[in-house]
Amino acid sequence: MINKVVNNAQDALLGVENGMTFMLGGFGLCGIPENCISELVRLGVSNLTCISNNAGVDDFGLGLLLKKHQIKKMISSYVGENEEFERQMLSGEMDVELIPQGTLAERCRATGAGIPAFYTPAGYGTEVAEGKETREFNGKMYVLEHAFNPEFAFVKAWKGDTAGNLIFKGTARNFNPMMAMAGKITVAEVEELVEAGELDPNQIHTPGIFVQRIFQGKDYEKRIEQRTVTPKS
Amino acid sequence: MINKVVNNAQDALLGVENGMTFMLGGFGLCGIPENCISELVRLGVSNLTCISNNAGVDDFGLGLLLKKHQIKKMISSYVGENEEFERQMLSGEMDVELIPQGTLAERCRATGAGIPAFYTPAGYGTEVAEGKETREFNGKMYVLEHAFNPEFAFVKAWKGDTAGNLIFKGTARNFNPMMAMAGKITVAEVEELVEAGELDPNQIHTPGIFVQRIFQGKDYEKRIEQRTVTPKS
Amino acid sequence: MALSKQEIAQRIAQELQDKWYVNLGIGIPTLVANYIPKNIDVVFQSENGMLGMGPFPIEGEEDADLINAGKQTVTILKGGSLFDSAMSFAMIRGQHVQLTVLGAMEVSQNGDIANWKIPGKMVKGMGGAMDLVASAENIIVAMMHTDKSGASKLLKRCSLPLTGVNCVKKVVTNLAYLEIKNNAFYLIERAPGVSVEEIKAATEGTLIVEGEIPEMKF
Amino acid sequence: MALSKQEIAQRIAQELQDKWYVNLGIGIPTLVANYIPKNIDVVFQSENGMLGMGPFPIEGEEDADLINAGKQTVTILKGGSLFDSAMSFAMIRGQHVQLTVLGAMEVSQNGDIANWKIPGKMVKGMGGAMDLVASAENIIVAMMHTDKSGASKLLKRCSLPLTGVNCVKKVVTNLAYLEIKNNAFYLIERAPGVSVEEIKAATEGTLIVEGEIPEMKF
Repeated sequence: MINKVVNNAQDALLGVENGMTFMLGGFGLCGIPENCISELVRLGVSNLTCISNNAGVDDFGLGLLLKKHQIKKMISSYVGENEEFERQMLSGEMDVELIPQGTLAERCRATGAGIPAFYTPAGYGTEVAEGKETREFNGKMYVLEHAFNPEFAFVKAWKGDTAGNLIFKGTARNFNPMMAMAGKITVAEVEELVEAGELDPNQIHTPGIFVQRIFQGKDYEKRIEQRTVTPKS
Repeated sequence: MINKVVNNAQDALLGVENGMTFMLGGFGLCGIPENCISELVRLGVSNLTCISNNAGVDDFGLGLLLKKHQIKKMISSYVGENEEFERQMLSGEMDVELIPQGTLAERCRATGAGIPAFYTPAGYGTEVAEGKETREFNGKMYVLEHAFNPEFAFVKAWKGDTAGNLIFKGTARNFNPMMAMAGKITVAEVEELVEAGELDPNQIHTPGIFVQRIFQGKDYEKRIEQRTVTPKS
Repeated sequence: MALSKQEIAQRIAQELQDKWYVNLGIGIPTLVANYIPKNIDVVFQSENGMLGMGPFPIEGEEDADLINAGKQTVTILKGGSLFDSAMSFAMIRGQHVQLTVLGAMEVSQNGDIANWKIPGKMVKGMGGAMDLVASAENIIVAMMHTDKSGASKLLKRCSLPLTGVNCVKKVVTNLAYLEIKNNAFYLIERAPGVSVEEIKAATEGTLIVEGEIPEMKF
Repeated sequence: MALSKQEIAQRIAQELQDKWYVNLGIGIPTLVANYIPKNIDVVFQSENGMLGMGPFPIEGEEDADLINAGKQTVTILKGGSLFDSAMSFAMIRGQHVQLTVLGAMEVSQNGDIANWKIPGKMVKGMGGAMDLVASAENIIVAMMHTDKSGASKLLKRCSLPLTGVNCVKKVVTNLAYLEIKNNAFYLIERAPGVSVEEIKAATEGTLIVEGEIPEMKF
């Protein structure tokens, strides 16, 4: 079986350059590629276009890249919870393209699946559809949306094997599987890296064919954004 | 949790009528809804349009419906291995629409996913694309393909729970998950029906939301079409 | 008296039907889960990838890998399932979710809704709202009838950038339960003690009042 | 002497490169798996939903739920994975599979291929072939150079309904290894003992012969 293992985040990000377009998995701070983000900060690459559902918080996740002004453009569905983001956006320092969450997910999948474009009802009649082709199917209006073209995709999985197969946990799955399909080079960081054959082939969420580089992540913080609990009774 | 269990195939197929359009899971004879097919034969409904990757063999799978002349039209990607099929097709008794396998899979998914149409490169320049819109994206030509509109989808899973969640086994998964998404009424027959909560929510292939009726199948033959083996050494 | 946010949620909960899959937005809609009528089974979908969303975890059992669309730690019920975002929006876009409840800044009498952007001021993004309103067959908006300055949020035309067009069918506010059809708001129920006149005064869009308007019952 | 089917497969196997994912069609292409060069890792994709397809199962261990695209019982190797048909063709369409090897009834000098239908006679269907040829960056056709009557299958234009257009780059027949470019078949290698003249005679399409044409080596 083809071995995709690299030593660490540094090796996994070889070839990353200024001005590139990246996809980064995660919803809020859940399932984000913490190690890859740290390495991007360390590398100091700039003028990046980042496709990610959210933009982190001020001092964690993509917020770390924002603080260092490494991001030229964000493509997201929701960017609240981040003051520095709002400041850079309103001041025009950073370009922001907001797109519906389902459209974002489907565009990521389309990218990986060789579908150049598809029709979706989301955003019809709104500014999201401005300048886009619209079309009626069965009496309902739809908007034509296109695939992306990212150089790298950075995803975070729970378990992975040396062949690049990935299993996600809980709602940390979110955008990671589609983004894994979409990267020209897909880098997967995992909480637990095992030998090929240790994962049940029937339970793999992302087949290894989509992953070019995989490494054992470290020091996961897995910060909780909104800790809501039921008091012990 | 919403309970989707019905007693048997008879109850599961309530509402099936002449002239309807069905999707039926399976690749070759692998992962076909044996119990549902038997019940369709027993009901004797006719003038059916069946969307299924293959058409069974002469005496098993969809071949059983063919033999009784219940099928008016087949929509498939590959229909070899079936003499009665070939006879009905060449004689004009049955209408056949052949479409590329990947297009078939994606059209099933689109149906369930609320995507009315998408572009695919498959079939461009061939008779499959005749009468269809074609379009260039990034220097390559694509064909516009549409969602289906089936009344029922019949799928076969390995395990299922009372909430309609499904897990498939091996390559018996094939078209079943997308077809499960696509049926106005989706009927799932399973080899093993368990209580809601017994399946790991992280390992479910088809979430129960897509399944309207589920039942414990019986008398599975699971016939092997091409038994190829390595002799014991 | 005008309804509290809890009471708005409670009134909306009466609309739930047995065997429905339901997506609840952030804010008042989230509270609807607290008032599910007895004897019906509904399943909550969270668009970040979960069916069968349960209550907040017992203190100390929070899992960073199990959150809802509001980024709150939650639990998953027996029979629930986890999936990716493409699958989640396949459910939504494919109309497998029977009801969407969400908040709004403005609703217009033709069913348009605005809830994601105030130009020059606030741009948090639409999240999944545009997919939800463009797809759902059944949308209930939960909102205050007026803004803090007293201006109506039920309008002839929305002034803010739209989230979706011709999609909202029902609105439950602190003052009333209204249905949208024929390019008008039809007053169906009043909040207890709130008069038709008060509702008229608070509604900029065309308000249709046919016959006696009953008070809500809880 | 003309190559046997096994030798055609063996020659094609020399084209495999380390770390490639490969889809093998039914017939001669399937045999390629028997000749993988030492010291390279390739993974076979079966479009019905498997990566890491292994050899036929030991007698008595056949599993009806584990077949390949030719409906044959197979095994899955360690590190393989199972998935649905939409995911499988996402891999193919998205060009994650580096090489497709398939059979053909006809190939033309502009890279068109026909392999799914003989009007009025045989219509088995295209299966996954149209997706494969429309998507793959690298397609090798494995075929006999002529049909049973001796008529060439390497043509100026295909006469049968097409499977794909301008897609085939390499052809390995029982007589030769050819590349398709500039609207012609370029002769690259001869089968051992087969002369350029014999190949010319068996090729209806434009055949380009540049310099000395070496014999294949095994």
